[in-house]
Amino acid sequence: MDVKELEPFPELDIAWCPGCGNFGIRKVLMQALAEMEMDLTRLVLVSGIGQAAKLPHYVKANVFNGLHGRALPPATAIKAANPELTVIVESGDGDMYGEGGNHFMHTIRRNPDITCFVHDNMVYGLTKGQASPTSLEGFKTAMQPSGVILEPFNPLAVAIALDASFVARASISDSEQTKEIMKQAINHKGFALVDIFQPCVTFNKLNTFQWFKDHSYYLEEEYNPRDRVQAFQRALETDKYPLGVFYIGPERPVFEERQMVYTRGTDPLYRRSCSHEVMENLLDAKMGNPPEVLQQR
Amino acid sequence: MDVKELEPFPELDIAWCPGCGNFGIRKVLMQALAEMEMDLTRLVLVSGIGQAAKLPHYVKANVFNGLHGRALPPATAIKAANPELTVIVESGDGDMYGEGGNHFMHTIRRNPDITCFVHDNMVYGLTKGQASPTSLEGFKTAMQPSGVILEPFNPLAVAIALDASFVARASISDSEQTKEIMKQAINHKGFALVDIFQPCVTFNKLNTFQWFKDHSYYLEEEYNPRDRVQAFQRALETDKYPLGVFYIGPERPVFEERQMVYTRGTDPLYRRSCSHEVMENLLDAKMGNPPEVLQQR
Amino acid sequence: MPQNVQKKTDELSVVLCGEAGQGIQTVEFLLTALLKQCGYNFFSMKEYMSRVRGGSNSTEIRISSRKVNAYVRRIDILFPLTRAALEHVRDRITEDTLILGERERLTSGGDTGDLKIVDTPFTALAKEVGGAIYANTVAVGIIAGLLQFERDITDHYLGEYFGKKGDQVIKNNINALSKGYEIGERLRGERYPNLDIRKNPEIFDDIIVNGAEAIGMGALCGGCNFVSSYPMTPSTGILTFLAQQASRFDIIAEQAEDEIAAINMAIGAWYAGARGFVCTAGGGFALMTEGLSLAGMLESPMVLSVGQRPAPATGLPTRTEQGDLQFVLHAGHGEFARVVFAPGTLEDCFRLSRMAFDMADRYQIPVFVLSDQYMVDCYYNFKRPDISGFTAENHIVRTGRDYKRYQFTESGVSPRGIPGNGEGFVVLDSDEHTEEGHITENLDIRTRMVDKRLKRLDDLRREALEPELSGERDCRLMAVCWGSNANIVREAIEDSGRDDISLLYFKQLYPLPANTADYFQGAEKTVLIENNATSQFGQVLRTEAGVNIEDTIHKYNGMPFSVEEMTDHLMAFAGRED
Amino acid sequence: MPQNVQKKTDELSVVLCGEAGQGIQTVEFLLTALLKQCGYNFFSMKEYMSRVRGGSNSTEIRISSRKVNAYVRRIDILFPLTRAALEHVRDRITEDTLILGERERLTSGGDTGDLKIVDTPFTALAKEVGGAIYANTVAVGIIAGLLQFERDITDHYLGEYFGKKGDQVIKNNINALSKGYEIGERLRGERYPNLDIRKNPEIFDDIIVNGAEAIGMGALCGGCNFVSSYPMTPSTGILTFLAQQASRFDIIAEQAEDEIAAINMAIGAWYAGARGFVCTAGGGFALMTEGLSLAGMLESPMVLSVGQRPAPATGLPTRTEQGDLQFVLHAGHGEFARVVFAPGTLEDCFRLSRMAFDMADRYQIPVFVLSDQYMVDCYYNFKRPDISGFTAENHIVRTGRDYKRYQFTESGVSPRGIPGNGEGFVVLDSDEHTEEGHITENLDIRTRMVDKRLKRLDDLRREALEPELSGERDCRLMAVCWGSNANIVREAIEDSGRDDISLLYFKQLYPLPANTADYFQGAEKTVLIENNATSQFGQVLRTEAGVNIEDTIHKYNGMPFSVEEMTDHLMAFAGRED
Ligand SMILES: Cc1ncc(C[n+]2csc(CCOP(=O)(O)OP(=O)(O)O)c2C)c(N)n1
Ligand SMILES: Cc1ncc(C[n+]2csc(CCOP(=O)(O)OP(=O)(O)O)c2C)c(N)n1
Ligand code: SF4
Ligand code: SF4
Ligand SMILES: [Mg+2]
Ligand SMILES: [Mg+2]
Repeated sequence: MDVKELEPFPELDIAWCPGCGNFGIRKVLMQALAEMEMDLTRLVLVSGIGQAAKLPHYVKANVFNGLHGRALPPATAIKAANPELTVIVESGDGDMYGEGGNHFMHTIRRNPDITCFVHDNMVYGLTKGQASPTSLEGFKTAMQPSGVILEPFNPLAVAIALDASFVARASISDSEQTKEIMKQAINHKGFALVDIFQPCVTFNKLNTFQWFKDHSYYLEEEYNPRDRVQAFQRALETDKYPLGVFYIGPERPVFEERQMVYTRGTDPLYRRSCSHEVMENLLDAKMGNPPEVLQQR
Repeated sequence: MDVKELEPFPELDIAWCPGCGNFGIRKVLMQALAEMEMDLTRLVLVSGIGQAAKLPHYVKANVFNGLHGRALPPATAIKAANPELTVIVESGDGDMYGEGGNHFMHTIRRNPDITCFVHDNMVYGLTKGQASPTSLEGFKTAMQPSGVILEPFNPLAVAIALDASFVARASISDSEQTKEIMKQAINHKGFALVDIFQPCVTFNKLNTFQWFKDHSYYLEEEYNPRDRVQAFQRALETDKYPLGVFYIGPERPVFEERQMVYTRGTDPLYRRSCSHEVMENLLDAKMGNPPEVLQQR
Repeated sequence: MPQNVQKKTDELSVVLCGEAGQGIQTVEFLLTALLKQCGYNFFSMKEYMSRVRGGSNSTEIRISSRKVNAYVRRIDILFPLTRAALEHVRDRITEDTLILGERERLTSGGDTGDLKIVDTPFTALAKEVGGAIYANTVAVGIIAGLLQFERDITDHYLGEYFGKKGDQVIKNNINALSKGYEIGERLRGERYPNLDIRKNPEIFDDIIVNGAEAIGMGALCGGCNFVSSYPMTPSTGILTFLAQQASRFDIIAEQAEDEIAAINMAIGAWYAGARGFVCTAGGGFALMTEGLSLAGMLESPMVLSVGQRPAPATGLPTRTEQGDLQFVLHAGHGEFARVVFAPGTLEDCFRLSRMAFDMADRYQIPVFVLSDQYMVDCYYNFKRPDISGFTAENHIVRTGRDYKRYQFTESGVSPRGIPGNGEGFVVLDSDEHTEEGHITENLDIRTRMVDKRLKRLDDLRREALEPELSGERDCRLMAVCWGSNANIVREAIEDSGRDDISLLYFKQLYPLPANTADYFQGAEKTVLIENNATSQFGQVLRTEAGVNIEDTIHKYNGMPFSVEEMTDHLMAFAGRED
Repeated sequence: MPQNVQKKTDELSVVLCGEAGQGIQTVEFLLTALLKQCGYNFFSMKEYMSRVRGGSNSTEIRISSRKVNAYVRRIDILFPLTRAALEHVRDRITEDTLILGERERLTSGGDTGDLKIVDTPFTALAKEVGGAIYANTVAVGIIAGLLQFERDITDHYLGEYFGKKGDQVIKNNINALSKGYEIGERLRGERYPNLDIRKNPEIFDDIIVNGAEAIGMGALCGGCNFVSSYPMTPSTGILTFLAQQASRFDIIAEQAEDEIAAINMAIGAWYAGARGFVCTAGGGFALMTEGLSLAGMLESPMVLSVGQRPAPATGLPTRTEQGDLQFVLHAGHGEFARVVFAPGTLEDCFRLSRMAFDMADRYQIPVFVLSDQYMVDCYYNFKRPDISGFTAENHIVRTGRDYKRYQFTESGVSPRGIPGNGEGFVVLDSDEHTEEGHITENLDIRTRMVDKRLKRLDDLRREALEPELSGERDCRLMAVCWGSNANIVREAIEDSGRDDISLLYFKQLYPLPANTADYFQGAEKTVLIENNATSQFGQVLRTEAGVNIEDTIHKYNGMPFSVEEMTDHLMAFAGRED
């Protein structure tokens, strides 16, 4: 499939700043999807609000662009309501780990078969430069004039602590590898998190393209992503941040598979309807005859 | 100090079920406070909603019994507004890790000098027996008739991933040790989490007193709680759950200490007021004279 | 008292009161099932504390010839299980109340004063037949004897009910029932010689569900196949009911990590073609208001069941109130259309919940089913609904290549496609958007989109359910109420014996039909009855229908109105009969 | 046009339009500062897209003899920085608009049609004096020349302003200003021979702050010493303003992880004796409604600044609207008292924000400062407030041994203690509680506590701020508005030249003073003006004051009303002058 097929319009007005790392992520995502020959009509891009979260508008796909911080709950539900769809979440560090932190944790526990790309620019871009959960200590902003005093959020360590199914980090300074990691994440069955270093050229003068290059390196080839404790240890490295697939959890059924409804067939919910027979049976059970009355009320 | 001084009323009507593990936690907490000779008028017990969260009503102290899931934000603010107070949070597994999950993560990042006791009964007690984040896979309830399908939340592993200042687990089946851990937590400077196994005799027939006894043991004496990776590794053990202090993070200033306001004196906020002089200076700066206009607008 | 005696001959109000966990529910289950089996109309309501064990809870079971589906204060027969229970309902006890209890237990805390307790040794009798555990069945037996239940029915039922526990248990239960039956028969002779509660053969075809189940079943009939919620009294029952149907119905029921996740999941589910549902209480709904606004912007269908309880904040978690109407009406930032139903009968719980899904889907709006603790917990026998005509038709279209989710149309509603069902792309955006669903800052489009989202209110008003009028428009007093007060006010009017008092029961609270004001033309006086302190529906009537009701009746202590106090209120407002 | 020419002699509307990040702000800063230095009244407003770079944003700067603090559509002088900018404001350009731009740049996308651009080679001129970077100063110079700013003032200012950058930079800027100045002087001669904008020496003592700063400073004056919020347009400015004061004022400013944390933190802060504050937009407030209800139940003071923007959901993040009033009024489950202020001038932003803290503390309720994007972003010179009389008195008591947080009192308000300040214990509970603050299920206490929480509305009504009437009650047309429309409607009425149109500006929206209806007695016609689609304040007037206004003026495309369109609207409603 030609990448051009993923262009949504002829003359797209992209609202990102010139030079923004998001352009690279968009390009790489489109390449990955093209190489995977993704059926676009069955692709759903889900996002919250932020610069990163605008990405779905710039790719030809079904789009659910919801609320700030709330990409994962609809994404989980979309996949559960129709497992035939491929669901990819595009989010920012504030969107996913700040406002959306609780969903981040509990979606990992749920383990739906969706992919979650977090454009991690260590700042709130859209709202013009406040600290984000991943901002480094001491990072100064208009809102944090004496610098950030909170411990930076370590998304990989937390995901590994939650036994996430797939945990990786990429840096858009390396498109080729980022593309491969993206493909691997999309192909992975289960919840896949990829935290992607993305320079915000306007509001983050600390974590620039160069900084990300200088402060990252790839996990060695022989690295074994099946070792949870080792993955955790590597996730703690911050002198230089390792890139690559940190952790692949033990195989376990995904959220949607475990729903009773799909033990009765694979049809998505929209192709089913309430059976009169089952309903009549339920009404029968509500007529006060033993022993349902005890069980049901 | 005599424990009796911590009794709030002569005839207290405690709403817990007979045999509930919460009675033990209350007793041990009161003992710990008594042994510490706590100044009760400066003690604030903060809680959300749940069975555990009722505890503050049963101890003589200042009480902030707020919303379900929202104990940590007010607790953080109370300590910040008046660092002279001792702030202890009493919460349940649903309250803290479910509804309150986002605050759990970000409060750890903030590192206020407060103590957080989570009564972990692996179930929603007050709402009559639904699964909680810590419920084990397969645990059956009215709401989860085919058993829990989510991965249990591992509070210790997550706290360690977030580099929490103090991370421990206790089990109320051993009052003596629990008391010692509580005291250590209260004395610790920085955010201290103690997850306390607490049997719910009514709605959790799986994780009973006996079960907690059979499924736990203490970390060895020579265990070093300063090793984060090892702490993580031990936090993953679930055949038998280790008890004790898992992790003590590197020393770092607490949230309230880092506020500019306390660099100008230790007075709590209520003993300060807006200075007219500073205000007049600010007004001066707003008169359009250079160069404030540029910086401020 | 005279009037009471008259009434009593064709109805009985039985109240069980004791600690949480003391087994009231077992008595209640058995008794109501047997009542149904024997052909008696009944009504049951609960009031309980927010605790799992201890405290004092009570259940009222009314047995009657005519259908009476409302809470009465009067207690004809009281089974107090503890001394505290007696105190708990003391102010409902009158001379006519028959108190059946174990005197020793009830006087343990001191003398019961002027309360005359008919000492009834449940435990002793139970032990005679096999153990204290059968005390509950003895209690059931008393009512059975009083009403002279057919013994073959009771014994057959006990046989089935305890079937799995073996013959000995069955036998002991039957014997226990007999012990009670004897007492009941004796009491009938002594105290209720004129008791004549008519059986009604028609009720054999009735169903027995409480409000929570009725709402849940209505939802299932409305095609609900996805529910995501977070437990909260009084709506947990709806959620668990639906969760338990997942083994039979094609429904996904998920306990969300919080209410925010719940509503955002449900919106996602609708987007993907499911019919999503959330059920919560006022406090949980507070966390959903941003999601509600999202539904408004996305033009996503959504059904929300909000069960009210006394607030603000945690309030009285297990009690009842109608204090969240204005919140539900105005929740969510910005302006968009919605519908609010407030069922006042179990039949309406079922019917309106079903309709809610249809309305939500057709108009692509959020629809509320607003109930309260009293409504979801009460139950009575009512006609089994005929579901043969229902189809939960999905109002979705197959998308074509040039599909536009927000195509401008005359009605404001655009054909709704879902991803993966057609060649088109379905693009939803919480920002202001173009017809294609893409983010825009075009100010003209903005205006048109606002109009589009609000336009459907015209149709919604046209389709709005009219209030239910019982009695004449031209009347001395029009008693206006909504939701769960319907049956209470209805019975109070009947009890008043006055045919110049009419009932106007609103089951749709917003939008109101255009002719709403007409209902108020003929009444000499109008009174508005609400379970809150600030006349919240009164404000709706004023702004939506231009109707201004000065006289109001309020209650906000956490309990529903009783029929008796309502009768008193109405009589006071109606004044002397002309 | 004739009328326009007349007007133009004592005022100018200058508009800068270009991409985000193109330096409009630098021109704006310099120009407004110089205007102030030279003694000119000015007003500035912005409209901008939700993007950090690119797009088309514009800033309007009005310079005038009389104070005019409202948005006009008219553009006298336009500086379009890009071709797209020209398109962006095209429908505001008339024959009288002087367009100053670099022709080449503006025609790059094709001919500009009938738009006459006065080619002004900013860049070339800037390069002459030292580099393209000085183009902004050239632009400032044009207005300086046009208005004949005293050069010693301008040059002194530039010297200070660029002081740190060294003499060369200062010199280049002065030269750049001269280049523009020449153009300006020439234009004055050619195009504005009669221009006569009076200076006003009094304004030297004025301050210049925008709405966000005015609210923030009011809060500081009100004793605010704790702010916890989550960034959200249009309220981020308030938050960052306060954060930046932490180095001077005793204030803790914390960026919360979400809005839920924000409000719960602020409530905790009040509990511990601080004065907590949250600032957010409608969508962020949606996440605070549960916390609001908590404040209601705890009887905790709370101040909330809600900045409205077009909704639902994300809507138009950087635009303006008045669409959240009903939400703010009814948000939170259950019933409790609140106050809603809606400042319509910067003076009121300051004043009401200060008052909000006092009201919140005295009445132990949540108080809202409801604003919008237009209000927080606009700024003008206004009288420096005299703060000498203000004391942010803490209404807290030292607790005694038998302290009861919720002691019943006549007014409903109990003395508020805080932990650690006295011998007593301060117990707060989100459940219904006793006077001591402990959880209770006592139904009588429940009723009394509801009454207690609502009782204070009587005093609040008595203390409510009256609407501000400009003109006579007996008038042809009463133009009613609230919040940020105040100055717009005021100027529109002035422009209409009619003294039979009066302005009624509400700055407190709830509760309304008892005499509200009186204001509406004398008007022949009344029209209600709101920046929303559904007349939200109209509903308040109906339910709270029994005032029913049929005629309404709406705008909801994301822009404020302009003075001109408002004048047209009012003239249409007022009809011919008698
Ligand atoms: C409930 C809510 N709160 C706040 C906002 C404002 N807001 C929009 S995006 C954003 C943060 C964006 O940061 P991030 O997620 O890191 O995305 P980025 O722009 O950096 O890509 C905020 C605070 C909002 N839209 N909704
Ligand atoms: C916003 C909100 N959602 C739901 C509830 C209902 N609720 C109260 S406590 C609780 C869970 C309690 O579980 P946990 O925190 O584990 O405490 P436990 O009772 O087990 O001690 C729930 C769901 C509520 N009060 N508020
Ligand atoms: S502000 Fe930063 S993240 Fe946003 S578009 Fe610009 S460079 Fe990218
Ligand atoms: S329900 Fe469980 S947690 Fe709650 S009081 Fe009873 S035993 Fe304790
Ligand atoms: Mg970011
Ligand atoms: Mg629990």
